[in-house]
Amino acid sequence: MDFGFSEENERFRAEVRAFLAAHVSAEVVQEMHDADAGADVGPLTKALIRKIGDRGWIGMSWPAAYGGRDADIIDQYVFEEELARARVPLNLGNFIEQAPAIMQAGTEAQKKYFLPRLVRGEVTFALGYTEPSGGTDLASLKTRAVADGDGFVINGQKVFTTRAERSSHIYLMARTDPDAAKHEGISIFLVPMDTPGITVRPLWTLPGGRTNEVFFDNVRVAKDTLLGEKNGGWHIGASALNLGRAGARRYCIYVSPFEDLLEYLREDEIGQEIASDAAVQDRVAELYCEAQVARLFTMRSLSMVRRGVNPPYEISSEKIWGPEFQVRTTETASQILGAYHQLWQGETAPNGGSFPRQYVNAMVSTFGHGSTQVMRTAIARRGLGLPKD
Amino acid sequence: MDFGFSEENERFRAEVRAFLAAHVSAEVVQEMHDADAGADVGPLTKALIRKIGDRGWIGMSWPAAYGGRDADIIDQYVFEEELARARVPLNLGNFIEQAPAIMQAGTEAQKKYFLPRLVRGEVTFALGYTEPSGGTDLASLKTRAVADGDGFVINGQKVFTTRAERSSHIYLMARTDPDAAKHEGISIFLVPMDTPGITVRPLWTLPGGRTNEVFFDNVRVAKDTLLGEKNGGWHIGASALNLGRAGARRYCIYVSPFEDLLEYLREDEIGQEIASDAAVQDRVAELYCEAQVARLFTMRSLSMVRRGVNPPYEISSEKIWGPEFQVRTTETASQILGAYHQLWQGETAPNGGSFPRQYVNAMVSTFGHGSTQVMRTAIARRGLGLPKD
Amino acid sequence: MDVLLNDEEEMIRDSVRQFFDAECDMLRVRGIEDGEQRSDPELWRQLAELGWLGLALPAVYGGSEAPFTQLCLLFEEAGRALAPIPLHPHSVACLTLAEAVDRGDCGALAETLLSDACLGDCLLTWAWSERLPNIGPEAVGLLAVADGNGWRLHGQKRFVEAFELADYCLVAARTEATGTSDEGITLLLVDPRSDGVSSTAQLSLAGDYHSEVRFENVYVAGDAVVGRVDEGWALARPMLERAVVLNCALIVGATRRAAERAFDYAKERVAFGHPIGSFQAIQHTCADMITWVDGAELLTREAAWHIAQGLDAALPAAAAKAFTNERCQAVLREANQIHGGYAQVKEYDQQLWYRRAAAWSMRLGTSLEHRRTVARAIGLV
Amino acid sequence: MDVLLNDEEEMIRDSVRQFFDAECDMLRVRGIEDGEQRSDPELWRQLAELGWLGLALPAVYGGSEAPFTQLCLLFEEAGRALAPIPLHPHSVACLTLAEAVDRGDCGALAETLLSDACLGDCLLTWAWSERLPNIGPEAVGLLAVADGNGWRLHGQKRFVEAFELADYCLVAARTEATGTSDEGITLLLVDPRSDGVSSTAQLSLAGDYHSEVRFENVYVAGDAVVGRVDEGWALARPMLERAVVLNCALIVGATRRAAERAFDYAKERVAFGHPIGSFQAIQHTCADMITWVDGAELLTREAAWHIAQGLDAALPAAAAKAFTNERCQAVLREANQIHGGYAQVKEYDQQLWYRRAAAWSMRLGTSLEHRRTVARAIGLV
Repeated sequence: MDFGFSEENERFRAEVRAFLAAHVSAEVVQEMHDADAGADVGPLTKALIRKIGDRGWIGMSWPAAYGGRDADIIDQYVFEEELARARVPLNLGNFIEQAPAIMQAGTEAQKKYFLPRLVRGEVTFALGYTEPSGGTDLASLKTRAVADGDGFVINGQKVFTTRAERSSHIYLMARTDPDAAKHEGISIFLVPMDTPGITVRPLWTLPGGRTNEVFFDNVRVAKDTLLGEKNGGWHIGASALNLGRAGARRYCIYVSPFEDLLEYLREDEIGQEIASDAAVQDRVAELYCEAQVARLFTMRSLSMVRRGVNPPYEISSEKIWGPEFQVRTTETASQILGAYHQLWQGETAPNGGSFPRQYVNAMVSTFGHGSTQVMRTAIARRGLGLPKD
Repeated sequence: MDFGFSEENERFRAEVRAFLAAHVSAEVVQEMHDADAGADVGPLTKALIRKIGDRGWIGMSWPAAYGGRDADIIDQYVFEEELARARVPLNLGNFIEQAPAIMQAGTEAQKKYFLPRLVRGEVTFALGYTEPSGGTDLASLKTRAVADGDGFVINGQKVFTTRAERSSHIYLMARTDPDAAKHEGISIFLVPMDTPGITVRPLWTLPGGRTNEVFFDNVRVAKDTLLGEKNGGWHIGASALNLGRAGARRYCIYVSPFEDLLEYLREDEIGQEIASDAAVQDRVAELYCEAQVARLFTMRSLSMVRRGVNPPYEISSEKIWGPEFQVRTTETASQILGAYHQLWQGETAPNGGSFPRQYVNAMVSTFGHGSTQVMRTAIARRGLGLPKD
Repeated sequence: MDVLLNDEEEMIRDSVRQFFDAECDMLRVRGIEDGEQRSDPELWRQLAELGWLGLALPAVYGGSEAPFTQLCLLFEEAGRALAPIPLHPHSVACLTLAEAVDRGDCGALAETLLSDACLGDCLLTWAWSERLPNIGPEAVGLLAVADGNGWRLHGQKRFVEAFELADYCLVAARTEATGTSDEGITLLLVDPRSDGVSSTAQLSLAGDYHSEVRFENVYVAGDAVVGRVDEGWALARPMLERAVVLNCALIVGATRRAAERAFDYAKERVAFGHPIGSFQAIQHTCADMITWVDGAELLTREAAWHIAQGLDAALPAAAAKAFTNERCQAVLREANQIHGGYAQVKEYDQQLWYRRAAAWSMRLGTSLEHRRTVARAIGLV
Repeated sequence: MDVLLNDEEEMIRDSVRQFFDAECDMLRVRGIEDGEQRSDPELWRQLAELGWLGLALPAVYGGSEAPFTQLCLLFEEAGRALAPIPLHPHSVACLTLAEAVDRGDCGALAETLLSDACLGDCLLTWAWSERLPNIGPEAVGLLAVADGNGWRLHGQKRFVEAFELADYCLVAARTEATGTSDEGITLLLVDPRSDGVSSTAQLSLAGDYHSEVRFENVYVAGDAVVGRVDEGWALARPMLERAVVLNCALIVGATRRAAERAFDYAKERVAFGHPIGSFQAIQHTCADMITWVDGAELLTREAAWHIAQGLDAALPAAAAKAFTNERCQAVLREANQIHGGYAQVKEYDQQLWYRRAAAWSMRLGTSLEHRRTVARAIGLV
């Protein structure tokens, strides 16, 4: 067991820190916040992403053949942690979330096309899984892709398709065989968002961000948009989803409300006064311990992935513990900061109103990318071997 | 809404208090503790029960025709509360737990025989529900009662049959039609424990008390031991079980570890020092609030019963909240009292070692008389109308 | 002892609910949230006309003299309906004025205001907390320096509801520099438009506004005193208890509705071929939700009953608030979890209950502060 | 960074587990619990022969000089097996003696004891807490008054493990009357059979004994000092951290086994026509159980790694203990709930793990105390 970072990792950490200090301005961070709230991706953001891509820091742990750097996965963890510590709201994980699936199931042509572009941030995917009637029951999806001549025609609707308005492609799950068993008639398509027949409608969320509904109306796509085997999409999707849950970025999201709370209690004058209560200290210390577990679960998953093991249940544990910790933190914080915690705007609102935003935002982690219910069932069945009904 | 006790209730409370002060000695309490640990019921205990029975305080809220006093059910609540406050470990509820079922389903002869004797403490029932293979799935019971001549012959085994060794009768659920649907072939028998063929084997429990296995080997019983319709036993049992869960006694059990903790922190010298920590105060105050909810749930159930309503889910809520509060209290107490909390015997063990006993005892409430899982399902289905699978 | 509603209470609950069902749909709630107005004047007028604004006020001012328990039911329903009106601060101030008059410690201004308040012609609010979000006497630091028969106010208040809408604000000030104790506090009626008063309204999670109010050498005349000079705590303590219990009632009402919506959704929504409400995990969650909100409701009503009976309500009010804050947040959280992604979407209604009830649970003292009160009351401190 | 076990660690874990599987079944555990002996001398001898008693001790005394992380694995397995031997107090005392010798702050007695300890010929224990169950320096009040080259002890210790079995007990005393601070503490080796020492062994929930020890004018010679006079805290602090982490390892090992037994039971036990492990409520509970015990294990191992690396372990040790105490109790509770009534029955084995792991979680500082340490370390105090 080795809980430390190597000298190489620490050297890389210093390099990333120096880079972020030099290249991240308040302006570009504001641009990113604006983009999350529905604005177009700004020029500063694009330039920063390009610089990061140039250094090979997007998908850095991938094979060099696909534009990666063959880097230690721990370096990627370090990079993501530093990005979060610098409070850069840039989800580079999203850039490459689909990459493992493409590496695993794609044709040589698809790999050659997509992987280097993903790494450079030139191609970005929105995730086209969830449908209005489906929720966490992904496999019940109704969007249809019908073979037609040399390609397919797609009809249906997706929902909660975040970044659909600013992605170049959508990683689309659609039903290609309605007569097959639920999980067996599904395929995955890599569809350019500018294909005619795709309509994107915004859904505004509580913290102020944008997600979307995406409608497919006789969308005609070429055959080479199909990823992997026709009707074999479910199995590609499932494994990619599991890997997509690992990494430092999510853990950083889970613990960020705690870090905000701790900073406020340590550094703000009113916060310090509130923190002088031993009962407050006790509750915050409890959260601290729980935050360490979130971090350690991430480190455990990475240790396994690095050894070439696809964790049977550990990523699901991470995906229960972290989100529920995040929610618990915001609820506890609300009973420490009281009326300050509900100020959304205004000069007396701590951190410009970030506390209530963290509060309404925390829940997303508990159902996004697989609900905690689904995760618990996965742990019980895959991890502990408990029987199916 | 009226959360207070009437003048009549308060007058009765004073009467009970005076009675307990006059008639409960340390000796009789010790005798009861010994009986719980497997000794025979002692003479002082028997005398006290007789005195209580003479005053009409067992089953006091029943019709006078059956030996009751037609008293306000709130008086019964008051009586049970005072008994618990005086720390008399006498479960008079057990004496009459089966009475509602007998009142509801019994023949005139059965009512005339059993009810007055229950009220006087002359007849006592052990509860013959659970079987080794059954657990909370009561209806899967395998004990068989086969019609034979004018009566029945019973074969099978019960487990966790508390007080079997000192009860005059067992309130026995047995299968009378193995071909009927699971819930439809069950009958209830009121079987004298001295019937030949019944064997009682002790099972010793963690807190030091005794429960039993009861074996039925060709036990021949008369026809009039059958309660209600043959094969209709499940429905009698279910309703009696629900009513049997109401009352102050259970609530008093749920909150007793909290009251012990509070008393220790307020009155013991070391306890006071431990309680000077604001974080301890905060945790204990949290438990206080939760204890009030346990009390209020009991008051709500009683209010409904008193209005003639069989509560659709409220008694189940009481039976989740109370036991889980009880467990939470002991776990919290263990992190307040630390090493003192694990001293089972010895001069430095607070309260003669009652804290670890409360700790290992608390769990019983979460599965005895219907597990919290079964209760939650009952609330969801009966209370909220959520669909069955 | 019968903790259920009696016939009269049921009648009140039902008629208030019918009123809000008819007059206060979600379009109206969203209309205020998204529009320029911060309160619905039509709804306020209707409530006044139906006599609800005076429900627990003395008959002499046009009120119905109903016990506080019934007012509590009105608040549960107002919370359930998310009524976009400043019922809470107005009622807290009115009850305090009535109490002061009843004690013979109040002048003619209060009586006039009460009559107008019952008619809906005068809106009152109150101001207590300042730098810290506490509601104990230590929260009051605003200085009132004697000036002739009156006072000069110097300082600030925070978290004041409906300040800009109100005709008068009942302000707690220190007329004696006694630091943080409960002595030397005086309650004063201040006109928000007085010279030297300025305020900034800050948007809350609930979608309403909490004002920061600054007092710079603000003159208040002698007849503005409510209660006794320097002995304001005698009146403030019951005021705060009432405020806390009515706040709990709002939270409980809104949370119960949020839970019911989740139960309904669980019955309809199908996943994996079944309504999600048939899954054990969802069923058990729902069982916990109803248990928690019921618990909060019973604690709240018991505290209201203590107030109605004239008993000491410090302990039950603090217990109700400590529990309600946390458990109702838990109910809202689980209701969101059942709704999944839709709980996050603004155009979907669930968030309206969620945001408001959650924000209310952050007001009028944290659970930690109320547990301190509990600990004191049960002899731990 | 790789938080999983490496090959050497896996080998150690496996061979210890094999040893306990073969030599320490539940009959043996129950034999000690129900019999007269308070420890299994045969098991102790075997452990010594296999070199496990000296695993983390210097080679010069016959130890293997393994890092503390490996000792932690031994303790996880000892907890898993419920090994009825005083491994914990003995190891804590030995490590402290070794540390003192390494610092050059210890006499010949310690070196002799260490050699004997590795052979299993000398059993050591230690005594820290007194009136309060705390483990901070404030817990030490036992007076050591200078007498020639030695000291006279006056006072008491509580919660001492294996005191009556031990050859020597490492006792923390106040050689300077500095009240509750971390100055003026001295660690002394005391022979439990010295004049003036008396003790009462008190049965614990775990089925072992915690002694109350009284010192009445007990003479201790000058060469009994371990570490430096008045500066005992420098040695005691790492001693307490090691004690806490090894205690966590015991809890985690036993709790994981209790959980695994519950998972197995859930697969076999049938109710309502299905194995109960197929019910969503049970499955989700089991998912939480494994998550909690895994979390406790990772925190414990990370703290052990800090110690092995010579890094400051105050924060990770306190975090591990605060979490482990509470979450492992929760795992045990849920494991009981899955077993239902059988969890209560003495003749059924589940209770053996439950009682021990729960009792251990009540020792060496409450979660509240450890969270105070955490709060201090993260700059909240």
